[in-house]
Amino acid sequence: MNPQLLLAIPLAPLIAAVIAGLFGRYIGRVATHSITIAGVALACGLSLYMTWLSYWGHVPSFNGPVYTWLVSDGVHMQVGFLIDRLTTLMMSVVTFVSLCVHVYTIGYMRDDPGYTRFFSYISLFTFGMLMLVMANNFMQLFFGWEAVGVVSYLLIGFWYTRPSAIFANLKAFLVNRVGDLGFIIGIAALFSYTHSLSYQAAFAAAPHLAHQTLPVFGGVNALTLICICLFIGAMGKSAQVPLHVWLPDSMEGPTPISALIHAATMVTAGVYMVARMSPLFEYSSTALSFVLVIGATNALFMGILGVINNDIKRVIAYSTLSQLGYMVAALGASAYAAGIFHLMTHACFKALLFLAAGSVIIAMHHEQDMRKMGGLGKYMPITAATCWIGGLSLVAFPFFSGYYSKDAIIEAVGLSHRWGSTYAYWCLLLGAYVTSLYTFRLLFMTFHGEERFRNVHAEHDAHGGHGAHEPRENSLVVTLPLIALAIPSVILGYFTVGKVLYGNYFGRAIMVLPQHNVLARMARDFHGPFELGLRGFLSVPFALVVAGLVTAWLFVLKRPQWADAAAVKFAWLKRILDQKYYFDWFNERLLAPLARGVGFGLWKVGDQGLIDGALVNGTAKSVGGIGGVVRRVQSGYLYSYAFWIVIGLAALLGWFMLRA
Amino acid sequence: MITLGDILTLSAILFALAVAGIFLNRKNVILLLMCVELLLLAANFNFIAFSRMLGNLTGQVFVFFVLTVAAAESAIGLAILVVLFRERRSINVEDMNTLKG
Amino acid sequence: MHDYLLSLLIWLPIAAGIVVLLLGERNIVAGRWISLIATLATLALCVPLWLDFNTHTAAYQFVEKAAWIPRFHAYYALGVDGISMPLIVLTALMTIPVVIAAWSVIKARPAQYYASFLIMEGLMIGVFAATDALLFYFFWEAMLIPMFLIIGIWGGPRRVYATIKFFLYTFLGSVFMLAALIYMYVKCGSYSIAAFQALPLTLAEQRWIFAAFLIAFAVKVPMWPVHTWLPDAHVEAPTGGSVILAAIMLKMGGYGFLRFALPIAPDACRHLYFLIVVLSLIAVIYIGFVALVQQDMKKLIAYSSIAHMGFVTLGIFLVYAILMNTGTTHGAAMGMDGAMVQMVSHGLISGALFLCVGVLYDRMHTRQIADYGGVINTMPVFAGFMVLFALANTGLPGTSGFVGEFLVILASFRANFWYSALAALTLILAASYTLWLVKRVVFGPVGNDRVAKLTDLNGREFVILGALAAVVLLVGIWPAPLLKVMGPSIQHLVHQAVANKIPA
Amino acid sequence: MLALILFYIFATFLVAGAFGVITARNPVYSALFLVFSFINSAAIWLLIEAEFLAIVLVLVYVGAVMVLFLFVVMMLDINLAELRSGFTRFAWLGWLTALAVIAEIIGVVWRHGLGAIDVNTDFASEPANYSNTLQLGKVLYTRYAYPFELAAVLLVVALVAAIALTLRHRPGLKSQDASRQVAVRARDRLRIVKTPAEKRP
Amino acid sequence: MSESMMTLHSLGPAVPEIYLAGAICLVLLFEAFVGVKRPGATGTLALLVLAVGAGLTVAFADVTHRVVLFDGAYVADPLAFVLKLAGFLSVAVALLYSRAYLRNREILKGEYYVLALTALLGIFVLISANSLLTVYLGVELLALSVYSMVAFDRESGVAAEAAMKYFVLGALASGILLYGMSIVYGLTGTLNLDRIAAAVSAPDSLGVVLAVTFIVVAVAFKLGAVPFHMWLPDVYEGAPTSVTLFIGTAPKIAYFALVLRLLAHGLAGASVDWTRMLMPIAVLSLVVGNVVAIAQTNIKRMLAYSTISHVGFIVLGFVAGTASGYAAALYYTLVYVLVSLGSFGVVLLASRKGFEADQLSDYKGLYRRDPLLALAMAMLMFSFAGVPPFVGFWAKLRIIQVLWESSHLWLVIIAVIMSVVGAFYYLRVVKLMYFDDAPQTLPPTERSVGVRFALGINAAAVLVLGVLPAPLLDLCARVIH
Repeated sequence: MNPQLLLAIPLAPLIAAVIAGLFGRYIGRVATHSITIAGVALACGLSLYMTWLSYWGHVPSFNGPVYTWLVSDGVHMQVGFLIDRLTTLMMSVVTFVSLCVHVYTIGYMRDDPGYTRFFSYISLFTFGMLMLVMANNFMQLFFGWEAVGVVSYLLIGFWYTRPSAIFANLKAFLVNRVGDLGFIIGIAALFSYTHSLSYQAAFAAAPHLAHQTLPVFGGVNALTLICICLFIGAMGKSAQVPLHVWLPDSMEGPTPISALIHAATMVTAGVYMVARMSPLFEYSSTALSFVLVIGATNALFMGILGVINNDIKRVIAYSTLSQLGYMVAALGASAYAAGIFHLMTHACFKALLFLAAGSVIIAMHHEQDMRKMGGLGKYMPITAATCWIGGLSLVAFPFFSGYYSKDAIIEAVGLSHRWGSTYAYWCLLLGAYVTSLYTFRLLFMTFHGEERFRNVHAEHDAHGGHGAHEPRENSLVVTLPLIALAIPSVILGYFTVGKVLYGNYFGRAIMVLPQHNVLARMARDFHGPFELGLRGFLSVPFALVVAGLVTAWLFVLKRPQWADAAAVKFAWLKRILDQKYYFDWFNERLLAPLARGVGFGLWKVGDQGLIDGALVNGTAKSVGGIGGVVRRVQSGYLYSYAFWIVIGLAALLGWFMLRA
Repeated sequence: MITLGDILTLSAILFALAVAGIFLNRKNVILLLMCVELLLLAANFNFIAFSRMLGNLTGQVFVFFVLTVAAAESAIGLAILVVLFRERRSINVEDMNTLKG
Repeated sequence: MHDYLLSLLIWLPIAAGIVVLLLGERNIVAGRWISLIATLATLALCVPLWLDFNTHTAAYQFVEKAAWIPRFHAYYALGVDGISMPLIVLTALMTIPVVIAAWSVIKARPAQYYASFLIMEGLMIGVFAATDALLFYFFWEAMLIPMFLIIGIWGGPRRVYATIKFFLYTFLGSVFMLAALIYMYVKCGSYSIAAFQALPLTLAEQRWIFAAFLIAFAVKVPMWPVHTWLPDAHVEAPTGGSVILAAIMLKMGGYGFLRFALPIAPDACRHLYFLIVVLSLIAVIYIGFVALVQQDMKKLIAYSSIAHMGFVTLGIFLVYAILMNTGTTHGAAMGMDGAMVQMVSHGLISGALFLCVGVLYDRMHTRQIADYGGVINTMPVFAGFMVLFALANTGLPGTSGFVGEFLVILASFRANFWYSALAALTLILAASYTLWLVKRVVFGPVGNDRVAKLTDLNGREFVILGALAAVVLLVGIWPAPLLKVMGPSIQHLVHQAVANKIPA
Repeated sequence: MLALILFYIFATFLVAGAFGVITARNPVYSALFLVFSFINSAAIWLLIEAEFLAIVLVLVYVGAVMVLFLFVVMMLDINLAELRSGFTRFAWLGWLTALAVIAEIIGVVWRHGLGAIDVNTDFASEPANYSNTLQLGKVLYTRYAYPFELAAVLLVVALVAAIALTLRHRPGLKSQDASRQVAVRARDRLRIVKTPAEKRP
Repeated sequence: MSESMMTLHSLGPAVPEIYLAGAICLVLLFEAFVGVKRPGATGTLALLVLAVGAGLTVAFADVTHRVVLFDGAYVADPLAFVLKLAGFLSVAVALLYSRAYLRNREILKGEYYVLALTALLGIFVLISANSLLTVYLGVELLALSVYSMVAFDRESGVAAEAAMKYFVLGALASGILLYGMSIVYGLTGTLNLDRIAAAVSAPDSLGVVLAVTFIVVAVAFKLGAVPFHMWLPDVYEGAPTSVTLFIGTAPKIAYFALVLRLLAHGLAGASVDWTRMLMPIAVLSLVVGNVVAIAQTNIKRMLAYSTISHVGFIVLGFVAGTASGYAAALYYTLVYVLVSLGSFGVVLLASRKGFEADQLSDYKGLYRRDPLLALAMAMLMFSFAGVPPFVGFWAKLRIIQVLWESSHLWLVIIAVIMSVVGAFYYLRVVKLMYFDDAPQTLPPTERSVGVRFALGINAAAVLVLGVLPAPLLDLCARVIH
């Protein structure tokens, strides 16, 4: 493969971003979005081309350096690319969704003064994400990891005058940093054994590391420690409990980036990373169990929170948390391919859902509360249709993309014999019901039923006085991406499941030990996508989906008062859910004040009191004080002066006579 | 006969008395000048005694010069005393404590 | 020219400073331009220094030697190796923004202000270039005087307390070092640093010498618990003073450890490394927490400096920890590399941050965080720079701040899991205090009327911040040349650091 | 033996005199005690055959210095009543220190014998025709010419200093000018007036 | 008796003293006939005398080896040559600085100059003393002249008080010195220091210890070392500033010579004893001097305590008891004299008629009133503090070096800590001058060009000798064997 071509993929968005960022003000909006879209389109085209090639098996994997970042102590740290099927897949997903979002943004951000800045950021993000997925070493992985984190930080706080936005972006960055702490320790640990940052060296050392013991916590398995540390990084980025708290808040950012970053790409970086590290994780069942339990917990419990939320974006955000839980659980069950496959489908339908939600939000004049919507389907047919497609894909309705990936995960976890897999299986199963519940609730509340927005507009009239108008469908730049994403949301699973999931598509990019290979067992039962789709109608998860649909229909459309009654009856539960399991409460009311208190105490007591007060100024004061006392010996009286002389004489004499 | 030790003892007593006179006196500056004379006398005793014992004249010559110096010293001391008295109308040792600390 | 390159680097700014001083306040326009030209020329002189530097040897280069005090075998001996050369370039680089930043801001006695910085620049380069311990000490101490005056004359309301504290603190540290240097001179009859490094010393002697060096360099770095002069000095110093303090002066502590403590008293270092490691980790964590609650922007950055310098000392002394843990020195050079890069990078970043605070201070005359808010609304370009440098301060990959921390954390794991775990806490702490600062100052709605009236960067400010941003990014993206320059010297230093100097 | 007895007598007087100097409340008494001490010293010096110095001591001190002292005491109109009070409550400490110094010196002299010298040796008498004065005179202007000159400068210093410090030209002061007195001529002062004799009545 | 056979030619090395004695008479006469009518003329003559004296010294007294004259009572050697030149120079500078001050206080009298010259003669006698007798006469000549100078301002009560204290205590010290000398004489039978050096070799003899103790106490008193220092602050504060300047400078040279000739040369055999005695004295001086100086508000008094601390350093050089140590002490002394000249010179120049600039607060904002004066003072203060690039640094360096050479770890530590304590009050002066605002009421400083020029050179010398210390260091090491 031509390395220059490879280099063009990340550089095109980077250059576009730099141009947009530095000169956006001067070259104007059209030029800015043209350049950035061109950059991303180029990257997307090349990525898809390479995916096409690799899909048909023509491309050998590429692994080589671009330049030497630094050499220290004989260790060459290089910036380089590793291109294999996993990478090309990820690149395609990233650039494709990014391209859609770029186009969509033209419409969504039309009236925003930060238009060019936004394009610069998302192009920069695309660059960072590409660097992340294309990395062939941990340094570059970490670079991409942090780069996307920073752009996410900037984008969440895009509307910087909103206090909630700048609170959310700080929170996102800090929580991610907690994960990064683990991540970097994991990298350091790995490095300390392999003296190299390259994936190759790490993978080669994995079997050996599995027998090493690290003298920490009374001796732990080195590889387990490394894997758990790396996974902590993934927990931060992929918003796994308890580091998930930032993701719902990140909805403060503009909707396109919710689609791009907080649904389709960045948050899945953790999943990608674990899959990429499969040669390591495979040798540590403990770590995989950890991954499994965390993922499953996320899948269920974060989904539940989606049920009670009324903010359209937050519901989707909790859905994302839940779906990320599915992916992670798949990884924990050694079904890496399933995780990645779900990542891919999820990227399409979740981006679609977000963009659709964004479309709704535009139509609602930046109103996000679903309680103020309803019946919009009539006015926004394309949005409604695509949103339904996304929703069905999300709930894993058979033949939709989501079905192929999500059911595979549930099945894989069910087949796994890993510690914690039973718990995980039940979580995921219940998660299917919950998913269905909140998804249909969202669809019903938004597009069907009473047209509650009219009340809102009435209020507006009362206040603002401008005429009532009905929401209407958005322009082509908005709907086109919706359509573009809706297509794969429907068909992508059907056409690729055989190859990607059961066809050992990833080859050596993902390594699974034979004894863990649940997908291989499932592959034996695989007889083509159509058969698989039909089988779906008979499966337990499908029953749960239908149950969820019915529940949602009942509570939203048929008997809305039931919802209020349930809220009263299960007040304690609602309270817990309203408080999001008290994670935020713990962080904001306990942890942050504690940190500030510690800082304040160390500053006032340690620095100012002890070191400065007692030691530094204390010494100065006491020297001055001694001086003040000693000077009183100098009484001014001649006889005392003479007396001191004689005392000195007598003392010297006495001292020497006693010595003799 | 008179021994060297006798004289040295005598001079030691004189020396100590002179010194004690300086720091025991709290009132009179003139007395301090007199004590200085006693002090020099004590040293002179030593010189003469050693000179005689060693049989060389050097010590006595030294005493000769000491006497000269002592005279000059008294003159200057008294002159300072006069200046002091003119300014302060007092030669009280305890009044001389504006400079201290 | 190469024969006198280092001398030129030292004396050119000093001479320019004297000229500016003599021209006086009345000819300040000429004085300003002379200052700028002199600093630029000094940086220009660094170009051949960098380009013609042989990166394959640990030996001193651009060596100069002339008799100074023949009777005591003290020489005017200059030379650079991979450790000192980058720091000289950093010094030459960071003085330029100081001069430009003062352009129209310093109203009181500007000629003296420029002269102080020019003279100090020469002295600081002298510190790094000296290969004779006495000459080193000469520059080292002489440097205090201009800084004392800078803080005292152009400083804030509590400048007198701050500057006297600064002077006495550092003076206390230095005199012990002087005593140690003289002791070694008495032992070996020469003030050459190389001779000191070759001098066999018993463990007891080494302990004493190490203690003396520790006091001197720990104060300068500064390490916990002798750091309290720094926040005061920074807060009260004028912008330029803060920049130079943070960017260059703190580096001298680290440089001292590398040049003196390790090669001269390696056995003592080996026995006492744990102390340094603990102090460094305390600096990273304790100071991180303290920085979190600061109300004053400069104080916050000052505390952040202390925390970052904790990485420097940690990286330097990792060699012994690694030796203890693994029995080899494999990975030790990486710690030192990290420490060096961290020094350079911190010089750039903290200098830039202080310049940013200076930009705000010049407009609003307050450094209290609470007085700001939403600066981005009125100063978008400035906000961009501020955010960039803040992110660099948090060790973001792609900026220079990442490189050093990354290397040190990598190396520290070889020594001990806990070292790296605790050190890596800086990822969270640095991000917390820096970005919280950014949140309160830069983001948000316009805080008050005065913020609403702010004007964005002018051309001069833009140029200096832009140039620094470029360097910060360049070092972050491609640090290889820097590491290449240091490589052989660091390797050599590792050998020296683990050598046994106790006479048989 | 006689000499020894005399020595003890004079020594006792001397110490008593010295004690008197420092304890007397009236400075005039102190000065007289000092004179007494000097005379006793001179006697002791005679006993150990340092005749010239003994005479010089009496001449210089008793004759000149002490007179100067008394002169100043009298001249400065000192309020004697103010000077009456004696030592303070820390006097015992002073005495103790003085005793310690004596004890230390005497300890060295007697117990350790000043090193190489035997302090118990007595003074050998000089031959009968020995002239202490002559011998001193011989060396004073030859071997000790340099110190002698210095002593002269010293006296000049005393002279200059005394004048510079104490001489005052007070404008309102009526003082004698000796040179003018000497230079006066009878003609200027004495006018002979011729008066015509009166006739006897 | 070949030594006493003298010809005019052989008196060459003694020219400074002979010349000075004659010049004193000349100045006296000049004052009597001319000076009375033209105040200040005598001062000019005195400066001329000093200049000519320096020239004659260079011409005649520059000996390459040790020459002994006057029956062994007088020694001329390179050290003496250097010290005498320094004496001429420092007295000349001191008199130059004092002029305006004396005129403002109406004590610009010829006697002042005569006394200064006799003091200088005393200094020379001490420098060249090779016998206990000449030592004693030198001490007295110097002391008596200085006592009178302190009391010279007859209108000043404090000056008289200071003079009286100085006189009584000085006489006490002379008595103690004399007592010690008498015992030395008794033990060795000679006054000649060369012969004493040959005779005193048993360090543990208690007789020697007795003598040494007395001499050490007297010497410590003269230097102003703790606890025999108490006269010093009072005298520095009470004396007219011009006299403070005088006694703060040239006599230190003489007292250095005193210690060197008497202890280091004459009593070299007992160096074990006296070094041990000097040790606590030095330490106490360092501590008391520096610590008490912090508490002062009067700059003259502060500089007095600073002097005490510097004396501590000088004594530390002697504690080492080696030639290198003496050379270090010599260097320190010369540097101290140079810096003292300048700093008291600034005090003199800042004083005006009716205004003694002797309070520290009088220096507030001096920078604004007189930048050059402030700059000079700052340089001098930094030099006192021992901060490079000023010459004071090298002085401290040399002392620490000789302490290491004689393995005095704890003395090094104390010296080092105390120099930091000392830096504080020197910095305070700089702080007052540069960082504080000037009160409006202070009068302008002395603007006489010549004096300012001299002060400028003085301050510049502090810097130049600091940057290029080799010549002076070398000289000091060379003249002491």
